Amino acid sequence: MSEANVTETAPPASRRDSLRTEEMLLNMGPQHPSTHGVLRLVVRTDGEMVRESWPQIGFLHRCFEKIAESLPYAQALPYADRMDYLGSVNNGLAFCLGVEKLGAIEVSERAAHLRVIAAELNRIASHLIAFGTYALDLGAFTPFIYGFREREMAVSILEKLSGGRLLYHYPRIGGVANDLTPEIASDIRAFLVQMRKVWPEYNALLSDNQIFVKRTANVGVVTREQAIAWGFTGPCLRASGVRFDLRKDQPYSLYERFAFDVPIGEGTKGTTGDCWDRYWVRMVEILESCRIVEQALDGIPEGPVLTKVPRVLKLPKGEVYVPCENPRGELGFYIVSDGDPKALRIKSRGPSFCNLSIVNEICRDVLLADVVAILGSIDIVLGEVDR
Amino acid sequence: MNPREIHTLLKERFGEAVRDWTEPEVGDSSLDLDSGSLHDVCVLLRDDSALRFDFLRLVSAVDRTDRIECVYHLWSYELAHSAALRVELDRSDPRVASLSDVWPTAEWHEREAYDMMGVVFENHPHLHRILLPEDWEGYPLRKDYVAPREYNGLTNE
Amino acid sequence: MGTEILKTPAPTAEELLGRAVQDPRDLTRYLYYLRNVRAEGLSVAVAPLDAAINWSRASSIWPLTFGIACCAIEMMATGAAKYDLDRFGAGAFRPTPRQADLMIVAGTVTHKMAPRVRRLYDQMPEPKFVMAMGACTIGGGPYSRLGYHVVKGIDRFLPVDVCVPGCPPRPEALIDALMYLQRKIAADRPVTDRYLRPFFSKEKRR
Amino acid sequence: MDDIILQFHTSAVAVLWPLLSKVPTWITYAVAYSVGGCVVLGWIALMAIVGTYGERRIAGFIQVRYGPNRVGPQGIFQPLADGIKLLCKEDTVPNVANRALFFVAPVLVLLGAMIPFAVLPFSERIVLTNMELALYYVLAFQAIEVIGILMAGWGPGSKWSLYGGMRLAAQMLSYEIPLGLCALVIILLSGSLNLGEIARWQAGPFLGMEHPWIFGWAVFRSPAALIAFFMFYVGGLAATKRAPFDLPEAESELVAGYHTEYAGIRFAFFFMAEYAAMYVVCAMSAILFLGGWHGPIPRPETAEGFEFMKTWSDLIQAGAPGAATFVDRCTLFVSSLWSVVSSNDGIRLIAREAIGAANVVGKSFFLYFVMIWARWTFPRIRIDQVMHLCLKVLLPIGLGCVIWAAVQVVLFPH
Amino acid sequence: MTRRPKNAFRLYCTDVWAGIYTTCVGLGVTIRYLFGKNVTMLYPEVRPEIPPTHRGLHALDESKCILCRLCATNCPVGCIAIESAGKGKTGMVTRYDVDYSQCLFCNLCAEACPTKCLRLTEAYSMIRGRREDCVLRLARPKSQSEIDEHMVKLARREAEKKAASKEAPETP
Repeated sequence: MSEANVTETAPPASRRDSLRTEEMLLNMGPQHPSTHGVLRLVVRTDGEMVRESWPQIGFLHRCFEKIAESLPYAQALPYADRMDYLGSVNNGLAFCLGVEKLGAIEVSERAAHLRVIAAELNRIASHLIAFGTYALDLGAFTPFIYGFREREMAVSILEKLSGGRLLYHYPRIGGVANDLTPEIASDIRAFLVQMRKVWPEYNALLSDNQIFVKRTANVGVVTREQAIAWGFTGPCLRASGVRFDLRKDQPYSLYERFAFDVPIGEGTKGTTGDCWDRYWVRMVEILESCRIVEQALDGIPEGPVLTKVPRVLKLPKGEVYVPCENPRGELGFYIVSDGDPKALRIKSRGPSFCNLSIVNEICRDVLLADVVAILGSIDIVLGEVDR
Repeated sequence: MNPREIHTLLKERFGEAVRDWTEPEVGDSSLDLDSGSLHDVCVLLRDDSALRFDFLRLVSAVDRTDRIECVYHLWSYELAHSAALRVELDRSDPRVASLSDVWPTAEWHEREAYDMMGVVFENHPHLHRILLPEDWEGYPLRKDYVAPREYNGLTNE
Repeated sequence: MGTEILKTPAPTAEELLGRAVQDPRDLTRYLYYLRNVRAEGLSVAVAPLDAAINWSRASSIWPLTFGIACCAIEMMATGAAKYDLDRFGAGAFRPTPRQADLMIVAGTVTHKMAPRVRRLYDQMPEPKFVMAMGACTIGGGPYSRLGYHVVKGIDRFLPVDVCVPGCPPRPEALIDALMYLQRKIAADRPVTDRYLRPFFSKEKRR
Repeated sequence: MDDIILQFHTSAVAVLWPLLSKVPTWITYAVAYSVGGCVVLGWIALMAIVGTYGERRIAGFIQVRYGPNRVGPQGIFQPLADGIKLLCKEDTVPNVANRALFFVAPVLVLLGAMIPFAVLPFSERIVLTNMELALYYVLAFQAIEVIGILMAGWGPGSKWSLYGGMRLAAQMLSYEIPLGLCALVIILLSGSLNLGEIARWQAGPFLGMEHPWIFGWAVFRSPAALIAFFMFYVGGLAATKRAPFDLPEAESELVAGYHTEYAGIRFAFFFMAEYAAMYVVCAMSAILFLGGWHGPIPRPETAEGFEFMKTWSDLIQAGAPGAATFVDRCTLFVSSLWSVVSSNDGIRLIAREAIGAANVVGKSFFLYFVMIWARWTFPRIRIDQVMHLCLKVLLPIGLGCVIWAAVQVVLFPH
Repeated sequence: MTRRPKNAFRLYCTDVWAGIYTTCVGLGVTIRYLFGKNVTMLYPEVRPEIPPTHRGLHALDESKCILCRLCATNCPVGCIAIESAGKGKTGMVTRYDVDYSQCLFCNLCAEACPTKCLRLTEAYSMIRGRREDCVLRLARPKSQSEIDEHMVKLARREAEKKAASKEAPETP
C-alpha cells in the first residue's frame, strides 16, 4: 500500500456506540529503535491491538544491481559485501561461486577450506548480533553487550585474516585474499573454546528466562505451508519444521566434507514456528558452526590460495544461479553474461527481502509489543532487503 | 527429475506454448514459455504430484536491449529438484500475468521487477514502486536509463 | 583592560580549536579561557560561565540511536564492552531526537531517506552536533559515481561538524572523532558573542 | 516523642529571641519546617545524583565494561555534567501540544515523587514530620504521579507518549492493590500506621529474646511478612516503572514512552522523579520489613528518659534571664548546646541516631542496588502479562498473607 | 469462553515457580559478571594492536612509482587522482590524492600495483572538520621550479637519445 492511499478507515457500524473509539495509524518510521535499520512499518492499531501493518522499504536502496552491471566482476565484488553487512563473507562467497561456476575457474582446496572457516566465523558473529538485538528489542540490554564481547573476538580473527573489521572482501574470484598463519589458527581455537563456554550462560540469561519465554513462545507462529509459500529461507524456515539447509542439500565449497546436523524447530517452549523457535534455531546453529570451523581447521591441506585469474575476466555467454546459505537464508546471484568483461545482468536474491514480506500476514490482531518481537525474530538486515 | 524430463512433460501437456529445448553449453538451462500460458504452467508446476514446485526462489527481469525477459527460478522441497522458466516480453509494453495468487512470495518480487524494469504484472494486488520513492521517473535497470541530475533539491553529480 | 581589545574580533572556533590542549584527559583544556584571560582581555566574570557550560556539554554528549547501514554496526561495537563509549559520558543512546545532542549519521543516506534525516535534525533541541560517520555520508562513498539513489554527502542538507572517513571506520576512529568534537565544543562560546561581550549584558551592540 | 523541629522551635528559639514571640506562631513554624524541607530536598537531589551515577557505573560493571570514568575522578561529576547540560538545552514544545498539560506534567510527576519524603524517617528522631498515618499518606499520594504521567501522555500530542501514558494507567491499576495488601499485612502485625511505631515494634521482644538483633525484623517475625516483603518490592518495581515493568517508557517499542517529546530541563524533572521514587520504595521496604534502624549494626543504649531537647531547653531557660544582649544570648545558646552534646548521654544519643540512620540508608541503598541489578538482567514484560502477574498472582497471594497475618495476630500476639 | 485446561492450577503453579527460578538464575549470571574482570580497552591511553594485513590509510613510495596508473583504473570508485611531470619510469609524481569521501578501502589498488609502491597501512584515524579536507595528499608537494628543472632534464636526455640513435643508424 503506498503512502498516498493509506486511508483512515472508519470503524465498522457495530462499534459506533457512545464511547467513540478510533483506529490509529502509527508510523514505526525509518528511525525506530527496533526496526533493525531503516524500515518503515505503517501500523493500523486499535488501542494496543495491531490490525494491519505495511512494511515500507527502499530507504537503503543503494543501486547494487546497476553498479554490478557497470563494473567488471572483480571490482563489483566489494559491493556484494555491502549488501548483507553482517554476513559479508557469505555474500562475497556467493558472488565468487557464481562467477567461478560460469567461468569454470578452479579453486584450490586450501582456499575452499579458508572460505568455509571465514564464512562460518562470520555466521557466528552475525548470529551473536541477532541474539543481542533480539534481546534488545525485548528490553534486555545486557545480553546485547555479552553478544558483542564474543563477537569482538571473532571479528579480530577475521581482521587478522582479511584486514577489515566488518566488510572483509576476503573471498576473491579464484580463491581468497590472504593465507592462514598458525597464530590465527590458535586464535580461532581459543575463540571456539570461549564460545562453547559462554553459550550455556546465554541460555541461562535469556533463552530459559520465563519473561523471555512468555514474550516469544506462541507468538508470531508461522506454519510450514505459510513459510514455504512466503519464501522463507534459512533459520526462519527451519524453525517452521522444514529440514532444508543449502550446505547439506546443495553443498558448495567442500561443505559436503564436514559433519554437522541441521537444527529445526520442535516447539519446545510453544508451538513449532513461533518466535522462540526462530531464536533457538539460530542459537543451536552457533554451536554447529563451531563444529564446522573445527573440522575445517583440522583438515586444511597445504597449497596455493589464489589461482591466477586474467586481469580482464571475460565470462562465456550464459547464465547461472548458485544459492548459498547466508546467516539469514538463501542468498544467490543470478548472473547473466554476454561474453564481455561486464555482466549483462546480476540479480541478487536477498533472503531478508522474502522473510520480511510475511510481516503483514502474521502481524494481524497481535499486541504492539508482539509486532516488535516478531520483527526481531525474523532478523532482517536492511542492506539486503533494499540492495 | 532433471530439467529435460520436466520440459518433455510440459511439452506434451501444453504443446506449442513451450518452446523447444535448447541445451546451453555453460551455466543453467531454462524452459522458454510464451507469456500467455505462464499462469497455467505455474499452477500445474505447483500442483502436479510429479513436480510439486512449492517454492518460488527468484523472479528476475533481464533487459536484453531488444526484448525484456522474466526468469522464474523454482525449487521443490519434497522432490529436491529445481527448474527455471523464461518468458520473453516486448520492450515497449512488457506485460505478463502475476503469479502472486500461485505463490504469495511473488508479490514483492514482482513489485521490485516493476519498480526496476517497468514490467507490468496484471491483477497484482497492489502494483507500485517498492524500493524507489513514489514519484521517481524512469526504470533504473533498463540499459537506456539516464540517472536524474537532481531529486527534490539534492543534486546528483 | 583597554577597550580596544573589544574592537578586534576574537579568534574563530576553528583557530581556537587548533590552540586547544590536545590531551583530552586534561581538565584544564575546558578552562583554557582562564589561562588566556590576561592575554585575550576577556571579562573574567563571563569566561568561567562559558567554560562551565562547555565542559558540561562536552562531557555528556547523548548520541541519537540512528543507525542506517554498515557503520551502525561499528557504532554499536563502539557502544559495547570493548570500546565503551560510556566512559566519555556519551554512552546513553537516546531513542528520541528531543533528548539527543549528537546525531551520528552512520550509513548511506539515500534520496528517499534524506527528508527524514533532515526532519530528525530539525527535531533536535539547539546545541546539536552532526557527525558524518563513514565515506557514504561524507561524499557518497562507494556509491558516489554510479549510485543514482544515493545523496552524495550529507553536508548538502545538514551542517556537518565532524567527518570520520573509513568504510566502515574503526571504533577507535569513532572515539577519536568524539574527542575532536569535545575539543570543538570546548572552543565554543555559548554565552559571549563574536566580540566576547556577554549576551545578557545591556550594552548596545556596536 | 514529638517532632524534632517542633521541640527545637518551642524550647530553644522562642525563649532566646523575645521579639520572635510577637510574630504569629504559624510564620515561625513555616520557617522552621521550610528549613527542614530544604535539607530533605537536598537529600532528594543527592538521591538523583547517586541514582544516575550508580546506575551507569553498576550497569557498566555488569556488562563487563567501565561506566563513565573520565568526567572527574572515577566519573564522579558525570551527573553534574548531565544536569548542567540538560539545563542549558533549548526548550522545545511541539506545536500540536496542549501547552497547559505539557508544562504541568513534569511538575506533578516530581511532586508525586517528593511527597513521601515528608514522612520518611532516617532514624528514630530524625524525621521531618512524625505523622500518625504515615503509611496511609505515602500510599495515597502515589496517585499524583499517575496523573502527572497521564498528562505527560496526552499533553505533547505524540502518539508514542499517548501509548506510554495509557500503559502506565493500566499498570498502576493492576499493581496498587497488591501493594496496599502488603502494607496491610504489616499494619495488622504491628498495629499502627506510624513508621516510627512500626520500627519500634520490630525492635520489641520476640521469641523470648529481649533485644532480638536482626531476628526482630518483620521478615523473620512471620512468613506472611516475608512473602509480603517480596511482593511489596515487586509492586514497588512496577510503581517506579523499573526493570521488567518499564513499559510506559519502553525504549524498543514506544521510542521513549511518555517522555518522548520532553527535552532539556523538563526531561530532567522526569529523570529526577524516577530516581527519587526508587529511593522511596527502597526506604519504605527497608523500614516496613527490614526493621528500619534496628539494623545489622547494634546501636548504643542511652540512659532511660534522657531527652536531648528537654535537657538543652532546661539549660537555656536557666541561663535566659541573665543573658541581656544579643551576643551573650548566642554564646549561651552555643555553650548550652556544647555542654549537652559533650555530656556522656549526649554523645551516646548522637551515636545512636547516626548508626540508626546508617542502618536505614544502608538497607535502602542495598535494595536500590538490587533494582539496578534487576533492570540490567531482565527483558520487558508485555502489558497484559503485567496485569496477569499483578491481579492473578500477587493479589491472591497478598490476600493469603493478610489472612495469615490476621490469624497470627489473634492466636499468638507478639 | 475457552474451556479451562484440566490441570489449570498445576500449570499456574509451575508458571509461578518457573518465573521465580529463572529470575534467580538470571540474576546469578549477571552478579558473576559484576564482580568479574572487565574487557574494556581504555582506548586513548591503550593503543590498539592492529594486524599487518589491516586495510587502513594509504602510503606511497614515490621513488618506486612508475606512473602506470593501474591503481587509478582498478579502483571501483575512481577516487585516486594522479598528476605527473613526464611519463613512464622517468616521470615525476607531482600530485597523488586519494579522496577518502569516496574510497572503500578494498585494497584493489594496492594489489594492482606492479612495483608494490602503494600500500594500505595500519593507520586508521583521519578526523576532519569539513568534507573538502577529507583528501589524503600522498605525493610530496613539489615547487614549480623543481618541476621545470625535471622537465629540462627530461628534454636533455631525450635530445641525447635522439642524437645517439642518429649516429647509430649510420655505422651499420
